[in-house]
Amino acid sequence: MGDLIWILLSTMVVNNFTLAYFLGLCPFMGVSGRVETAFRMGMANIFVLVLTSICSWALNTYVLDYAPYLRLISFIVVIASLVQIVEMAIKKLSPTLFQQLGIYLPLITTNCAILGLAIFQTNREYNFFQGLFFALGAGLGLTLALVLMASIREDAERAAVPAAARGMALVLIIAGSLSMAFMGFAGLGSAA
Amino acid sequence: MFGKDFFKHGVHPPEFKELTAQEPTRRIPFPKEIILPLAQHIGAPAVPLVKVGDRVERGDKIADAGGFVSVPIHASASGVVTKIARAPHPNGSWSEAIHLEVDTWSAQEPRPRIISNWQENLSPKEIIDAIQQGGLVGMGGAAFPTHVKLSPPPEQKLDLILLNGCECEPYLTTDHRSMVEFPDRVHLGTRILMKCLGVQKAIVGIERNKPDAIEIMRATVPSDLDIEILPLEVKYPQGAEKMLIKAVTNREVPTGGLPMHIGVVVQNVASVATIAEIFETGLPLIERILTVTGRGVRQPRNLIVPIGTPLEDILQACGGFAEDAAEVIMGGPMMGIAQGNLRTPILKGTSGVVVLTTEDVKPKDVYPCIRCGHCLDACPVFLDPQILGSLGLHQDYETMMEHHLSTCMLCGCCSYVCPSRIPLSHIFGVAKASLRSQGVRV
Amino acid sequence: MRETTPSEDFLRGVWKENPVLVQMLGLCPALAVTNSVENSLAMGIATFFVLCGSSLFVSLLKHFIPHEVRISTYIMIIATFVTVADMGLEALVPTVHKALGAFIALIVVNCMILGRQEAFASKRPVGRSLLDAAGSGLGFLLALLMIGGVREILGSGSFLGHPLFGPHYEPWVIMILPPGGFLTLGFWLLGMNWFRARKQQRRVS
Amino acid sequence: MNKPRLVLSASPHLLGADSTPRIMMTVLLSLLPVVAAAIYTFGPSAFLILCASTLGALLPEKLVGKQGSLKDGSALITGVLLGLTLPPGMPLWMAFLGGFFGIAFGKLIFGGLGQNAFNPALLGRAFLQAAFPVAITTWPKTGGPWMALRGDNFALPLMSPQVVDGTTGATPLGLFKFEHVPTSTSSLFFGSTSGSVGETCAWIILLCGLLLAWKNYLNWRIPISIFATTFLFTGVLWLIDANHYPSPWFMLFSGGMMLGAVYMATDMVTSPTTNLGCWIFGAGIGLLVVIIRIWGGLPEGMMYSILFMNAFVPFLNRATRPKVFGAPSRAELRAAKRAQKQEDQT
Amino acid sequence: MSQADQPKSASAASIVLTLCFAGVLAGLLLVVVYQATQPRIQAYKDKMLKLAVEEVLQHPASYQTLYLVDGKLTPDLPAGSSAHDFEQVFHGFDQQGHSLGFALVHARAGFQDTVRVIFGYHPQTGDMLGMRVLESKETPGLGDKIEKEAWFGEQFSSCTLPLIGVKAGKGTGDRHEVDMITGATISSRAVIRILNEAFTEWNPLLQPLAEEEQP
Repeated sequence: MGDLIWILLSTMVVNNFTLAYFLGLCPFMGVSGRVETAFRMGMANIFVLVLTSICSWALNTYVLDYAPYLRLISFIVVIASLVQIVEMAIKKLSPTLFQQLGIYLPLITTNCAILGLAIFQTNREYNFFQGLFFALGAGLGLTLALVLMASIREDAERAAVPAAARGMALVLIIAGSLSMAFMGFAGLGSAA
Repeated sequence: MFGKDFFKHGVHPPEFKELTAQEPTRRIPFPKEIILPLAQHIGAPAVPLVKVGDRVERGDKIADAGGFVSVPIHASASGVVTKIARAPHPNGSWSEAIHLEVDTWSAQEPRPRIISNWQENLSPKEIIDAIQQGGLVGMGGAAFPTHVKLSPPPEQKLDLILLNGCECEPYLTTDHRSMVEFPDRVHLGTRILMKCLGVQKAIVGIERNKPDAIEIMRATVPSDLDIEILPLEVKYPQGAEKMLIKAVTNREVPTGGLPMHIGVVVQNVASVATIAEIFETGLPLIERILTVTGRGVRQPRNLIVPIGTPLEDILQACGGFAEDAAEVIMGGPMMGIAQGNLRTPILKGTSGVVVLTTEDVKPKDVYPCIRCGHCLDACPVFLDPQILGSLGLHQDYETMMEHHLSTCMLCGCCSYVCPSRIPLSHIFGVAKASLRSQGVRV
Repeated sequence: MRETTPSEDFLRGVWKENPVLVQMLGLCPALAVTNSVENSLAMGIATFFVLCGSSLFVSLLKHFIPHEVRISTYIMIIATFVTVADMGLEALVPTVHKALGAFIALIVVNCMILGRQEAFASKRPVGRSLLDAAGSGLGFLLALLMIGGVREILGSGSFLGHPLFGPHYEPWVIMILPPGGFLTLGFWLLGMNWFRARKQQRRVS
Repeated sequence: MNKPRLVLSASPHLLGADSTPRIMMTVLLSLLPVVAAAIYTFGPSAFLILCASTLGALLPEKLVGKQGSLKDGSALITGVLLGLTLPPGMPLWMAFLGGFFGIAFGKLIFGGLGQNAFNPALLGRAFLQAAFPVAITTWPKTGGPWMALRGDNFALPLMSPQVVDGTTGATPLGLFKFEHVPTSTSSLFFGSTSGSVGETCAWIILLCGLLLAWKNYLNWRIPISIFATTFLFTGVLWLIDANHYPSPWFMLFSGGMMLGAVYMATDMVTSPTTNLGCWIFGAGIGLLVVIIRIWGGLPEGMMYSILFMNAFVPFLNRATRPKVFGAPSRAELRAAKRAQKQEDQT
Repeated sequence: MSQADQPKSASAASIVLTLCFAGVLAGLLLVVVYQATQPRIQAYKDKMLKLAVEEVLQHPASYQTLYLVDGKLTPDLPAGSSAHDFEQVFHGFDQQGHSLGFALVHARAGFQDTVRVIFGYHPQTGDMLGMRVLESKETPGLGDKIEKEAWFGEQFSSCTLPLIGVKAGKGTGDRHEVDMITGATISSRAVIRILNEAFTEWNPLLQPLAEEEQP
């Protein structure tokens, strides 16, 4: 159990997917203008990440042992179709949820955090539960980074930011600062 | 049912009331000209009944109410109508006004219009009509027609009359003097209100910095009336209607609602005293008590002035400007408006004239907001002036509405505490004006 | 769409519409593996290879791919090339492969590559598509080197492993850590914005 | 009657006495005793470090800040505060770089005073911590002649300091974390331990903090909630296993806790504007400090906790905005929604 | 894109056909490349492992790979399973076939991420033969010294398990003491903890095998 919690915390804050691994930068830069949107994007990501983790675990265990060279192709195909299926399922089951998440789901397909999760999980040979906590940690970390970024950006929108820094330059420097702030968690769990 | 003696937040600016608190009210000579703007109150402007050249007696009705939310205007001195033309208005604009040339040798005796035996002869409806005909508006500053406040929808049950004797604006002592000098009139006015509204209970809220007023008012309460004199914490804006209700009853007037919606009628003590005058002497609202104060005026005083007297004459009566006078404000220093034209007349709702010195108005550097949060701690209606201010500077008025701009009453607490001297309440005022011009109700 | 010259096709991606510095695409590898010039170079070349290869194939096959499944087909082509690059690197330069780790596989989701297929290779002749891909690939490589250069010089005091400032140099470790990636790219963008604004101002005055 | 030239200004015509430069100057003045204590403890090195970090902070403000923005004194405070958090033996060029980075990338990039999301002094320090992890954790031994430098202050720019073995000590937190040697609370309180320039003398910082809180130049809720959370959290752990976990008093008076809680976390720009927000902000810092100090990799976590919570400030401000006067409360809204739903169903 | 540009809608059959074709083509290409590169990759991996094992066992004449199957160490894999399904231990022998000791791979959380270590030791005395960090993501210039600084790894060859970390230069000469890297205490400790953990975990299993001669 301690092992699982370490995986969760480590992925969430110590090795945050966005701020330490640079995964999921596209939504981090693109969808972090408003806190509401950022939060929904984060939720959608958590959902898809967990599903991906389960799927890639199944693929790794039952299929890819025999054809490791097909790993990348099958991952990407599975993720793309997964997102499609999830989208259709949500549309059918809960139209309100679809309204809230709908537009973010297709964006997730090209989000490297999802593929990154599958690949890291494979490289680290995580079992089913480890993979689940890994995905959960990654998703929570992603949401945390997104929401923090969005709330800081909302404030910065009204600030007298110098012309040269406006736009992505400022976002990157905020991200750098956030990344520095997250460095304090390094070594969590290694000392006790 | 009752709350504490204070509301949360607010500020405590220096009071400066010692300048005039002990000055008894005195009359001033009638001015040569009286200027009576037709829009002296909130609501529709009055409609003139006289034409140029007409002779009017003191107390004559010279303009009639322009609707339900409107009151007539009466001549505050005997004289001749010289013109009906635009004149400077205390709000900074120019507006239509009746100009009277005051008779130099007139005795200025009003025609008797005493309403005899109102207690038996008049129904509540008739009392309210009489109050409207008396031209009565709230004399604390907002100038809201009094009879409107007294006409709740039939299903609305009222249980409390709240008399506002707080006078939380620094410098001003108008209400203070009313209570000290005319406590019986205040009580009589309360009696009339209680009868016409059918309310048994009245509370007079007075800030603790007026102990003499509290004492006198207490001593004079008629034995047959349930009038409670309640000392309140000294705090600005204690005298704002909503704050007062919150402090006394712990009830909150809902956004967009009126005090009557939660069963309370609030009246300024000076207005109540004037109600009594209407029924006692028959005189409509033609004069009022006014504090002329500040270090920029030679002899700060409490005056009884005819409505419509130009600033010039009033300052003259107080010894004129001091050497370093720099700014003339109508109303209190927190919400009052600076005047550039000394021909501007005193209106029914003018509670004071404050003359500040060069020292007082020294321009101060504005710094960027440092998000100290002092404004949030000061705002009596729990807004976030910091966000509102930065939105206002970006002219994002729609988002300001989402942040409850309409709840703001421009009390100025946020500007007062802001260490960076950002003119927050001014920004909000501009935003409100701009939204209003687009037809948004704020 | 305006007709473009071949040199325009090539040069556009290199600087004016640089995938990283202007279009903010493919940031993940641009920040994750640029802690040394060597890694940047390897990643740049691998991406270049994948981009050119998939552009070539997409352009060749564009008439046979039904519109409805074009994206899936592109991704499949890209994934194939990435796998080839992955295995190739592992066989040829295992140390570099170890340093780049999972990020080689992540070239698949580099939006720049899919973007070039969708915007260019699927509509243009083979030669032009190759030119365009080469331009974008070169631009990507250039951006990676710019970031990697700053990060290695400050972060290790060396360039391509050669020490620049002698043995007593105190490296700025942060530059090879994740925050250094964000800060360096932010700094480059800041500098470019500032430079552009100044140029514009000069032109006006 | 003489008629003066009349001024027309917007209401309110009466303003409070506080002003931003006055707040800054008071904070700066309140830092003087802390600086004096630092110089008393660490000799000329402390003074040099403070000068270097202050110069580093002032330079970018002068170069690219708005006209006259040096006058408000905020950059000066950033520089001094940064200096107070650095080890006295650090090369001066690093201190200068930290100040420069803090102001340039922590403040000016957001548009100057009042706009920044992170505390510039701490951001500068976080930069140094990440960039030069060895130099920033090389603490001088206590004692020795007052005039002696406490390390290689004069290392050439960009070059590493030459650390002489045997002159380095360890901070109380480091001693506890790595060698499990506790330090007595009294020596922490009176500042006879090794540590950063300005963090060793707890009682002076506390007194200055009291002064600022009394003047309302810092929100007392923040330090109080930090102290309370730290004390309670550590206290519980300590009661569970006094051998393994440090005592709550040790936690409270060691490291940058005092300096951080009084001067860093209360930075007006980067702390919440609402009082409820301040309570949560402080509690968050307290929790994180204990977590990092006890379970994390670093002996000290004050800086990172504050920076991390800084990032939450815009969010906290939004989430803890009080109910506007006259608006329905949350419970009322919920009830109304429920009623609406029921109505819809019937 | 204008309407005219739009290719006319394709039939379902052609879509499926295209996708299948692309898939098959991709698969074929990958199989070819895989076949071509795999031997080299595998050879490199084996070489690196062999080098590491030989280093931490101080260059044994030969070594044998043991697999942990059902709680027992055996040199033979159960039928139909592949090597990486089981934890492995390497048993080294000298020229005479005497047991030199065992090499183990063990991993645990470090300062940043997982630290993976290989080390060799003798199970009866606990004397270590060598240690090497296989994989770490510790802070460059600080924690990564556990991998990059030679003296840190080398000192282990004269140590005896279980270990305790001491400040560099503060040791008393005890064989259980390990000098830690100044400023990188956490990373140094992570290594020490990994070794101690592996020692307690594996020693009961290895002890009985220590006397075994080379088969």
